[in-house]
This record gives sequence, C-alpha cells and structure tokens, in this order.
Amino acid sequence: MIKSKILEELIDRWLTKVGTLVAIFITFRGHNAPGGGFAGGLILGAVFVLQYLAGQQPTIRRKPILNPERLLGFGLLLALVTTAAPLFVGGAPLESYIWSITLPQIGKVKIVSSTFFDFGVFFVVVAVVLLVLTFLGTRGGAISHEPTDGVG
Amino acid sequence: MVFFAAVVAHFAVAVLALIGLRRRPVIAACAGLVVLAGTALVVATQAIGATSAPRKTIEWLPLLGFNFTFQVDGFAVVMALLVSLLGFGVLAFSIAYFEHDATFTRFVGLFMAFAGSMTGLVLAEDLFTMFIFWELTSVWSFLLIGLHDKSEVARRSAVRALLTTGAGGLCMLVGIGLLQNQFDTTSFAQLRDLAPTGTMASVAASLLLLGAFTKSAQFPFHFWLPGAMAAPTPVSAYLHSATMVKAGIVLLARTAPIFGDTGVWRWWVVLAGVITMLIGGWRALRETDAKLVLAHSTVSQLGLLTVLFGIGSPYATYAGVAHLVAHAIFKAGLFLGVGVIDHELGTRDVSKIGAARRAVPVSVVAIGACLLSMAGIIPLFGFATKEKALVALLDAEFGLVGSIALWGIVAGSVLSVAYSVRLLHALVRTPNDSASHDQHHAHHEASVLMRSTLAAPVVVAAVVSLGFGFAASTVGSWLVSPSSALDVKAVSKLALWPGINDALLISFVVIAIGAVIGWKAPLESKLAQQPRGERVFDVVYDSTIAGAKRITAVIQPGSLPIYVGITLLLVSIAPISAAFVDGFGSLSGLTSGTALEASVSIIAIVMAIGVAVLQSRFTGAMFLGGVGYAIAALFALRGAPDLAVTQLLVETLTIVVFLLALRAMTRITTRPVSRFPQITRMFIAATVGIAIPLLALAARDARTAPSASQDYFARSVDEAGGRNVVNVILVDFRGFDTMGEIVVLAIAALGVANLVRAAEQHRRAAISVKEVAGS
Amino acid sequence: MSIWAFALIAVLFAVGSYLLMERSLTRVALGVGVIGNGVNVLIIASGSDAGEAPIIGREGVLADPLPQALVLTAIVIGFALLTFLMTLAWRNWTITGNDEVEDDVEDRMITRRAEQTEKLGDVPHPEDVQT
Amino acid sequence: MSSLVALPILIPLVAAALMLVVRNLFAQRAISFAALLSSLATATAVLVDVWNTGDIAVSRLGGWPGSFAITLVSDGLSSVLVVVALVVTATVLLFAVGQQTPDEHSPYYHPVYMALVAGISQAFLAGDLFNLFVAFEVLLMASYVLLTLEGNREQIRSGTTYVVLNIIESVVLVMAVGLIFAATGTVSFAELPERIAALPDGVRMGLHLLLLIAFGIKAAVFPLFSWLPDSYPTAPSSASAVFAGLLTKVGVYCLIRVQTLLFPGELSNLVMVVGVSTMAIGVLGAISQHDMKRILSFHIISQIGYMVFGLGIGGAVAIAATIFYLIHHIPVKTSLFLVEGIIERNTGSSSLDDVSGLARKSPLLAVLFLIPAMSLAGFPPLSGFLAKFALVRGGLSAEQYIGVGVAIVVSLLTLVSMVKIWVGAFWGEVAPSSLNNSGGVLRQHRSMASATAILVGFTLVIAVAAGPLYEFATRASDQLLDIERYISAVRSAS
Repeated sequence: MIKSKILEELIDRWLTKVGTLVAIFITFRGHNAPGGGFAGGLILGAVFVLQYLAGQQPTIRRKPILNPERLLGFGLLLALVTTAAPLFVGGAPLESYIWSITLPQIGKVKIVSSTFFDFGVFFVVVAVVLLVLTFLGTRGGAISHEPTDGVG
Repeated sequence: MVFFAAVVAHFAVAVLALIGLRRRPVIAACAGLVVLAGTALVVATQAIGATSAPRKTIEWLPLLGFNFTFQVDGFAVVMALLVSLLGFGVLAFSIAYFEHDATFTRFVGLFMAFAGSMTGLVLAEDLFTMFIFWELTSVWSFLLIGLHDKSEVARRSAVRALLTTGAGGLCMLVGIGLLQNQFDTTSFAQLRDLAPTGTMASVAASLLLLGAFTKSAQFPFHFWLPGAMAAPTPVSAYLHSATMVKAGIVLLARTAPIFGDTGVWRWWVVLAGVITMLIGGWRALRETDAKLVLAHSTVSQLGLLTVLFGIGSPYATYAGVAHLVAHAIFKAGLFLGVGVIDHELGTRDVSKIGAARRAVPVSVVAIGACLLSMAGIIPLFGFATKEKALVALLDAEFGLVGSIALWGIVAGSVLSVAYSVRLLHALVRTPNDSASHDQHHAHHEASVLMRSTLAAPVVVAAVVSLGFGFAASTVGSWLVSPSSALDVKAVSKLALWPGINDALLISFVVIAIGAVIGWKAPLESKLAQQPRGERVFDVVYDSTIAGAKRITAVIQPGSLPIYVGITLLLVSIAPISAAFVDGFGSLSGLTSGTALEASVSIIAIVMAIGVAVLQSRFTGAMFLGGVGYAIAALFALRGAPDLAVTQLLVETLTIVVFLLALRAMTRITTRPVSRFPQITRMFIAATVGIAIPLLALAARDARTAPSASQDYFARSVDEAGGRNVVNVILVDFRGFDTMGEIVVLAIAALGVANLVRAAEQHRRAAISVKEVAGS
Repeated sequence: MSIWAFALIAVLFAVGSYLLMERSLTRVALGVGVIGNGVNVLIIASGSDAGEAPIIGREGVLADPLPQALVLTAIVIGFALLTFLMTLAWRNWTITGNDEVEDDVEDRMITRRAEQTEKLGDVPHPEDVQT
Repeated sequence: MSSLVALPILIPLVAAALMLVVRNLFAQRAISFAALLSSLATATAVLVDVWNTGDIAVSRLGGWPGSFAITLVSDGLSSVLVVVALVVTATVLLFAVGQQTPDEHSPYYHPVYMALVAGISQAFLAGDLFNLFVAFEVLLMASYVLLTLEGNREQIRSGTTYVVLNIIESVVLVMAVGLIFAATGTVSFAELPERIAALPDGVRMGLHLLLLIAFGIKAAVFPLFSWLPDSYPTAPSSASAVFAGLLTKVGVYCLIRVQTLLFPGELSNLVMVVGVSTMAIGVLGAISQHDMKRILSFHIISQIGYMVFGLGIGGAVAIAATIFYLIHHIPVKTSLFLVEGIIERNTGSSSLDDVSGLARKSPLLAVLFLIPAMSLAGFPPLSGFLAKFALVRGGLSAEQYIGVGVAIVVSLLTLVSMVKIWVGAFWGEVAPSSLNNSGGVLRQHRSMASATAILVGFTLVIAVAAGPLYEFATRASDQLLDIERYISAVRSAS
C-alpha cells in the first residue's frame, strides 16, 4: 500500500474534495450532457478506491461513511420512491414531472423529478463500491485458505 | 345423487381412519362396516323395482370431456353389491384378524378408500370415469400389498403390481384419448351406438385390452397377482380375488359389445384368457403355500372370465356374469378360510394344514364346500355356472377362435378340478407333524368371540355357495337384468340339473380326470424357481435402470468445461444455420473504417489475445483492463461519450475487483488441466468467433424499419426535460431497465458481502473446533 | 459495420469462449469479461452507425442512442456478474486452496456405478411371505 | 387495473430496500410477508379483472404513449403466472422462516429473496425484450446469492456451475436482443412481430435459434440442462424449492412467448424434438439417482420436456394444455422439494441409503409426499393427470404418435422413480439416523409443515377447479395466438 505521508495528505485534502464535487456535478448535468448518476457514482467510487489503496478507510471529510448496506438501501429506496410516487397521484410508474422554480438571484431553474431517480442510482453505485471494498477488500483480505475444510 | 354420496362416504371414513381415529381403528372399522352395509342396502333398494337405469353426470372438466358419469344398470348393481357385501364380510373378518397388529389403522383407511374407488369403478358409465377409479384402485392396492412394509418381499411385490397395472393404465389412457379424439365421447352407450371400426378403433381396442389384461392378471401380465399375496389375507381375499382383479373383467364386459367384432379383439381375449387359464391352473397344482394355490387359481379363473366376457356372444356374457358371482363368493370364502387356518396354525403349507381339522372344524367344512364350488361339483353354485359356460361356448359359432376357447376351457376346467381336489386332499389328510399346531396355538389364544368372527364370513360364503346352487334357477333369473344390461340378447337361465347334454358329459369327464390328477398330485412338490413372469419383470426393471445409468453417465459427466463447450457449440450453430438458409454471409456490408478506429481495434485485439495466451492470472486481469480501455476509446470515437466514460470507470473498478480477489489468492501456481483437449477448445472458440459477427452483419443489413430512437429524439427535450438522449432514456423512457440494473448491482454486492461473511463464520467455526481439540 | 469492428468482435468472442472452457475460475471470469466486451461492441457496431453523440443541439448526424443505453445497462450488469464471480473464485480458494472448478461428485458416482450393473438382488420366492 | 400491474414488482423491491435499512430479523420477516401478501392481493385483482373482461392489462412505465418506452403487459398467461408465483414464494418463505437457518444465517436472505420475487414477476410481465433481459438478470443474480447462501464447499462448487452456465445464458440473451434490435430497430414486443416477420429467412432463423438457446438454458432443455441437476440439490432446501418450481418455468414462459408472439409457429418441429428428448433424458437421469433431491431435480427437466413438447405441437389445444401443465407443475414440484426439505432437516440426509421408514414415523408427511408425487406421475384424479392427458390428447389430434408414445413411457418411468423414493424413504424399518428426535416429525416444524400443506392443498384446488382453470388456460392460449390483439392492446392502452 501507498505509505507516503505526502500522498496521503494529497488524497485526503484534495482528491476527496475535488472528487466529491466532480461526482455531484457530473450527476447533475447528466440530463443534458454526458454524465448522470452512474458516472457520478463511479467517480466517487474511484475516489474511495484510491483512499482504500492508500490504506485508509473510505471517508468524506474525515468522517466514516455510514454503513454501506444502509446507504445501498437508501439509494434503492430513493429510486423506487421516485418510480412509485406517481402512482399515488394517479400517474404511471416512473412518470416524470417537470417543475420550473424561480429562485432569487439565480433565476428560473427547471427541476425534473427523474433527477431524484438519478440520485438514487448515484447512491447505489457508491454503496456498491464501498461494500466491495469493505468486504472483498478489508475483511476478505484477512482470511487465508482454510486447511481444515472439514467444517466447510 | 345417492350413489355418489355413498362413494364419498367411503372416502370420508378412509380419511377419518387415517387421520382422525388413528388410535381407535376398531371404531373406524365399525364406521366402515356401516357405510358398506348402507351402500349395499341403497344399491339393493334402488335396483328392486327399477324400470330404468338412473344416470347422473357430474361435470369436472367439460372442455376436455372429463366428466363423471355414473349409471346404475343391472350389471352395475350386481358388481356394486359384490363390492360392498364382500367388503362388509372381509372388514368384519379383519377386525379379529388384525387384533394385535399396529397396521390396522392404515389397513382400515386404505381398505375403505379402495372400496369407495371400486364402487365408483363399477358404477361408471364412461371410460374416463372408469379410468379414474381404475388408477385409484391401483394406488390403494400398492399401499395395501406393502402394508407390512418392513418385509422386503412385500415391498417388491407392491412395486411389481403397481408398475404392471400402471403400465396397463397408461396404455388404456392412450386408448381413451384415441377414442375421444375420433368420436368425441367416452360413454359406453354412445360408443356402442357409433360402432367404431377401422384401424384407429382396433388400436384403441387393443390398448384398452392391455389395460384390462394387466389389471386382471392375464398372460403375459399374470405374474404380479401371486406376488400380491404378500399382502395380509383380508387384502388378498378382497382386492386380489374378488374385486380389483375383476376390474379388467368389468372393462371387458363393458367394451366387448363395442369392439367385439373388430377383427383383433376376439383373438386377443381368447388367446390371453386360455393361456392364462392353463398357466394359472398348472402352477396352482404345484404350489405348496395354500394361499399361493388360491392366487394361481384366481389367475386361472380370471382367464375363464376373460374368455366368457370377451368373446362377445350373448350366452357367454350371461354365463360370465353368473360365474363372476360364483367365483367372487367361493374365492373370498377360500381366502378367508386359509386366513383362519393361518391365524390358527401359523402355517399355510398344504402338507401341514390337515391339522386344521381338529383346530377349526367348522371352518374346514366351510372351506371344503367352497372348494367343491370351485371344482364345479353339483350341487354347488360353481357347477351351475361352469355348466352354463360350457353350453355357451358349445353354442357359439366363432370358427377356429371358438374352438380354441372351448377346448381351452375344458383343459382349464380339468386343472381347476385338480387343484381344488388337491387342496381338499390336503385338508382331509392327517399331516406328518402336528407338533407345530400346539406351538402356534399358544400364540393365538383368541377369544371365542374373535374365533367366531373369523369363521363367520367363511361359513357365510359356503352357505351362499350351497344355497345359490340349490336355488340356481331363481338366482339365474336375478342375473338376467345384469347381463342384459351388457347385451340385450343375453337372456338365459341357470339350472341345478340341466338334463343330459353334451356339456354335462364333458363336465363328468372333466371332473373324473381332474379328480384323479388332483388326488394323486404330490403335496410337497416344490417349485424351485421364482415364477418366470416375475423374473422377466425384474430383468426388464434392472436393465432399464442400468441402461439409464449408462446414458446418464455419458450425458451428465459433471464437468463444467464440457457443459460450457456444448452450450457454446450450440450457440455457434444458430448463425451457421442462418447462413445456410440465406446463402453464406456476405461480407459486402463491411466498411473500411477510419485509421483511428483501426488502431484502437488492433490494440484491443492484441490485448484480448494476450489475455488468452498469458498464463498469469494477474497479467490476464491487466490485459482485460487494457481491452476495456481500448473499447472505451472506440465508444468515444463512435459518438458514445456516456458509454465511454462509464466503460472507463467500470473497467477500472473491474481491475480493482480482480486485484482484491487475486491479492488474497497468492499461492496458486499450478495451472489446472482441462479435461478438454486443447484442439477441441480452439475449434469451438474459432467457430463461435467466426459465426457470431457474421450473424451480426447479416442482422445489420436486414434492417429496413427505422429505429425506435426517433420517438426518443422527438420527445426528449420537451416532454422529458433533457437534451442528453442517452441519459433521458436511462432515467425516463427506459428508466425501468435502470431500476433493474441497480437492483442487480445491489444484489451482487450483497452476494459478495454474504460470501465473505460465510468465509468468516467458517473460519471462526474452524478455529473453535481446533481450540476444543487442543484443550 | 467496419472491418475492424468485425475483426474485434470475432477475436473477443473467440478468446472469451476459449477462456470460458477453462477449469480455473479466474480464467473463466476473464473469459466472461472478454466476451462481455464482445457483446457490447457487437450491439453498438450492429445497432447504429457511427455519428455524433446523441445530445440534442449537436451538429451533424447523431448516433442512435438506444443501443448506447442498452449497452450501458449491459456494462453495469456485466460488472456485477464479474464481481460476484471473482468473489466465488476467492471463496473457492479459501476452501480448496485453488480456484478450480471440481467435477460433480454424484455425477462421477453415477458414471462409476454405470460400469457395474446394479442388481435388485435375488428376489426371494414369495413363499416366505409373512401375513 | 393497469395501475396495479407494476406493483408485484415494485412492492417486493421496496421491501428489499427497506430491509437493508431495517436489519431486525423479526421486522424483516414481517416486511417480507406483508410485501408478498400485498403483491399477491394486487396480482389477484389484476387476474380477476383479466379473467372477467378478457382484456389485456397494460402498464406504461413513465406514462409514455405508444410502444417505444417500456410497457408491462399482463395478459391471461402472465397474470395467472404472477399469482401462482406469489403464492409459491409466499409459502416457501413461510417454510424458510420455519426452518430458520436461512434467514438467521444471513442478514441478506430476505432482501435477496424479495429481489428474486420481483425479478420473477417482472419476467412474466415484461412487454419488452430488453426489459425481459434485465428481469432475468435480477432473478438470476438473486438466485446466485441464494444458491450460495451458506457458502460451504458443496454450494460453492455447484454454485459455480450454475453461475457460469447462467452467465453464458445472459450473454447469449443480451446478444440476441442486441442483434434483434440491429435487425428490427426495436425491442418492444408490440412492434417486433411485424418487423421480425419481414426479415429474410436466414436472419430470422438465426435470431430465433439464439433466443431458443438462451431461454432453453434457463428452462433446462436437452442438451442444455446439465447445470440443473448439479446445482439445485446443494442449495438450501427453501431456495431449491423456489428454483425448482419457478425459475425453470420462467424459461418455459419465455419459450412460449417466443413461439407464439415473436416467431409464431416457426421451428416447431425442432421444439417438439427437443421437448421429447428432454422428457426422455430427464427421466432416465432421474431413475439413475440415489438421492432424493437429485431424483427430483432430474424430474424438473423431464417435466419441462412435456411442456416444450406441447409448445412444439402448437395450436390452441396444445398450448392450452401446456399452460395448464405449467400452472399445475409449479406448486407440485415446489411441494415435493419442501417435503424433501423436511426430511433432510430431520434425518440430515437426502440419500435414499440413509433414510427409511418415514411413513411409520410421520404418516402425515407421507400423505404430503404421496399427493404431489402421484400428481407428478400423472395419477388421476390429481392435477398432473389432467395436464398429462390434455397434452396426450393434443399430441394425438396432431398425430404426433411418437411423441405421445415417449410421453407415456416417460410417465411410467416417472412412476418408477416416485415409487423408488416412496419405497426407499417411506417404507421399511425406521432408519437409525432418523431416530435422533423422537417426537412427531411435523410437530417440531409447524410452519414448515403448514407451508407444505398449503401448497399440497393448492395442487388439490387446481385439480378440483380444473374446469374453470382449464377454460381460463384455453382463453389465455387463444389470447396468445391472437397476436394482433396483443399489439393493439399495447399500442392503444391509455
């Protein structure tokens, strides 16, 4: 693993922050330009991979990410709720709604309901990367070949 | 409908016995007695004074013509009465017989289920309805033969019986299907009116006959019946002599008027019947177990009935009905009688049963009467019926078949007199060693009540045999309605003394010869081998299993690479066959492509070959990543930036996954040897590699319709609010795909987590085992 | 479809198939990766002509977005499969010490049994029937 | 009604997501049951509506008109299969909870199981080829995890076989979908029939064969079945019961769609030959085995052969018979595996060498086995008999005598192997290994037993209600053959 202090600092200070911002940006702009929840999630995932390779726990702003299984559930729920919500107002599943909101100073902003869906995707992808790193990486790495396979 | 209710009542008692009254089988048995007596009463009262035969259809699956149709005509009444009255007697007998036997619960339940099925069978006015009850009786018979399932013999005999009758049932099913297909009905009456002829009808008739022959143990399926004697005596007496084995006869009786004149029919029934009669008679003469003597005699008598019902002349049918009744009565009496002796002496060996004279004198006298009826000795009922059979066959004009039938029956009758007399001889003779009697007697210290319960049904059977003999003409008039239900012309009468005629003379000769043979026949003679039919069955069974194993061994080698190879080969066949149909794939659709595309593709190709050629797993993973990156570039070149980005990121993650997994798997150095020859694998790989892109090219060239993307372009901005159409498709137009995709991703991650957890748990378990072992 | 795409598809499918018939699970996983890439290229190459990115407002002929969307889904699913497969290989290693696929035990047994005919055994004569 | 169509997919998925957040075992069980029962309620509502009106219910995802976006289509066949699938999965869940090992062993059991259910429902409802592929992936991925739930040596070995072969299936399927898009420009079921019919013969046949191979692997037809008997027997019995009952049937369902909607009546001789050889080879495998789970696994293959045979015959009568067969077979097979699960739980073995005398020990268990076993062997008046006879009649009226002959022989051999299990496991001396708990076998596992009893009862209901059910199958089969109706239903639905 990478043991250099400088590198660690570099990853910690810059890569994480920049990466997170880029990921969110990519996710947001997806509807109109290349990008979207997938790409965004994968970029943040790549940041965590780098952190992992640097021998750190995946974190944002030095705080451990909440339990990746919960994050996974949350992402799925977000996507599903966006999918199912229109049913409650008599629409079809996944039907999208476009709201135009005028914000002070920024002006007219178009919000498409399917953006929430994209965010769900984003969280799922991030959670999956975290799960793989935690389990196959950290926990799996601690297990070696069992010579006594009578138990298995 | 009251009959249907009666059938249902049987099953209700069966369920009650098996589930509700498991601890009190005697109460269940009493309930069964009530139901059986009630059914007999209902049938009898309905029959008396009935001018027409009540008929009832219960719809089940009308679209396929599956309905329950019952008709209570004369024949059905006789059969139903036999079923319920004999059932009553046998069940009463069994209460004492099973006194100390834990299987009595099961017996009562299965017995009642059987009686219900049999009642349904005889009341059926429709092939399909009959078939349902037919198969049910097979199942109950299987379970009853195996009642004492700890005995290996019982288990095997049960299996033989079920598979044989099951096979016949399936043939019958096809026959029914053929008839239904052609004539759109399975009702006996309607089929009779349609008078089917032609090849289809012959095939259908033959298939039905196969069903009847297996069920009624006709040659060459006669072997299962003696084996079925592994069942307790009440089962043998009821199912395998008086009722179930008559099912085939009932089918013959019902279908002979339909198919009697289709060419093959008569030959089939006469040959099978005569051969069965002779084989059964011969074996009955040689067996040393009294119960098996009876079993083989049953086979032989069933042969006689097959000929009588199958040949299709009115008199023969009448004689058949009469003999069927006679046989049911004396054979049930005989089986129960042997059961009494067995219960008393603990043996059924014909050389020892003479001791029964002192132990159970009343029963022995009754058995003797039944034996005389079986031998056809005046004045018992068996005489009158067998006499009628001879007369009927002497009168019939069927040419060669008729003569075979007649002389076959004469020969068979000699044998049946002989084996009856042999048993009689065994009973009156003083046995060599009477020691066994006292020994067993101690074990069977049955109460007087129980003893008389055991003896009563036997005595009743004997008395009825005798009484019906003296009242032959009255009984004969009762039988007119049943036989004319089968064939309107089958009106005749019975007499105790028919006057001197050809038939009587033949009878005297038959009795004289038979008596001499029977008296002289050795009682100890032992048949060394297992019956040939059983052996044939076992050989067929064993070799089927062995053959199946051989085939399975080839087809299911258990090796994953082989399965993969077969699958891939098949995949390549799809495009190849397409090329054969359309002429070989034209490469004219290929363009040269840009230089950039070419170089990226070549990099990808080289990397891919590297993955295959390089042996190190680690390097392989790196090269796979290289392939992925090159393809990402290719996507970017083709106007797919989203794809390129995703591919790039996913490929990176893939490498990480490979690294994580391979990092742990350090010590693998050996290169596993495939069971596939290298050359085969290369051949399959090359075939797939060439075939697939050819199909892709052909598919590409076949496109004429516009892409569905037109709609996406048209609606993306205004209605979905996005300009990046790919993304809009992913989150909106086809968002449901994405939904599924993230679920797949999530589940895969859970799968990874689960496997790692499993590994941790196993490791912990292994460690604790070690600690325990260490301490 | 260009000749390069054609050749690439052919090689990816051939190499992928070759690797899939291996006994080593890691190699099988590599095969899955290669053949998965082959399928993706196949769909893009046969499903649409090359063009500009399908973003409304761009100049020129836009590529068909639908195959791209399909392949995007396929890529992610492929990743999920590979990840699971590699974990399976790893778990296999923790048990057996290698990543080979073993043959099915029961099938081998049937193969062995097929060589010696299995008899029901001598069936006793029904004389010794107990009632 | 169309708003309800998607719910049997969405409700289980929401439940799965919730259960990743809520990790309490009892809460998970409650959520699972609630999700399955509410899905069942909605699916039943759709079924009743489809039954009464004879219409095809269409749900358009995203609310887009026409057929360019994804649609979920619930016609007669789909709606009834979704209901049957939910009944079976709900009862098996009851069994699994009673068995306790799976969900206590892994916190992921419930979410993954829900995903499996969603995938199955989606596969039955998909009105779009690519969406069908995605549904397949969902159910396959879930099945990979369930199959290797305990992660022991046996499961890993057999799981590998299963995973690799099914990945190949996925590759073939997605390739076929891609090529079909290349040739036609669409993946919607409503657009495909017309465009496929216009393709040149060779391309059409190539694409058809690819789809048949992909779904043939899933349905486990000859010669693509080998993965099945090597993998199902080692799965946890609650998982293998669902796999045995449902997953292969998803493959059969897809084959039905391919043969009736996409490539109507094409290559039917091939399909028929495949069906006949599948039933024969499957049953030969079954009678060679000594292990109950393996016998039952080979029987899945054999029974699939019957359905594929019926499909190959084609025409309204045979397809109605196939549908009926499909419906009947799902609960029958599942309940047999559940009985086997109870036996294994009690005796620790599924080998006929180790187990015997169970009928004496637990008569009720014997009944629970005997009913589905005899149904499988085609004994009247059970549902299996009706299904088999309907197929035989279809074969006879199409004059496919060889096929019918094989079907009959196979039926007898099915009886042979069922009897083998019965004689081996239920008759004979009570084996010492099964003596370890002296109480009643079923009393200790009430919910396992009641789950099994519910399914056996369900098979009896199918037999009793065969009249209306067969009528429904006939109507569903007419619907399948009326392609125009399907197309216009999807295109014009609001």
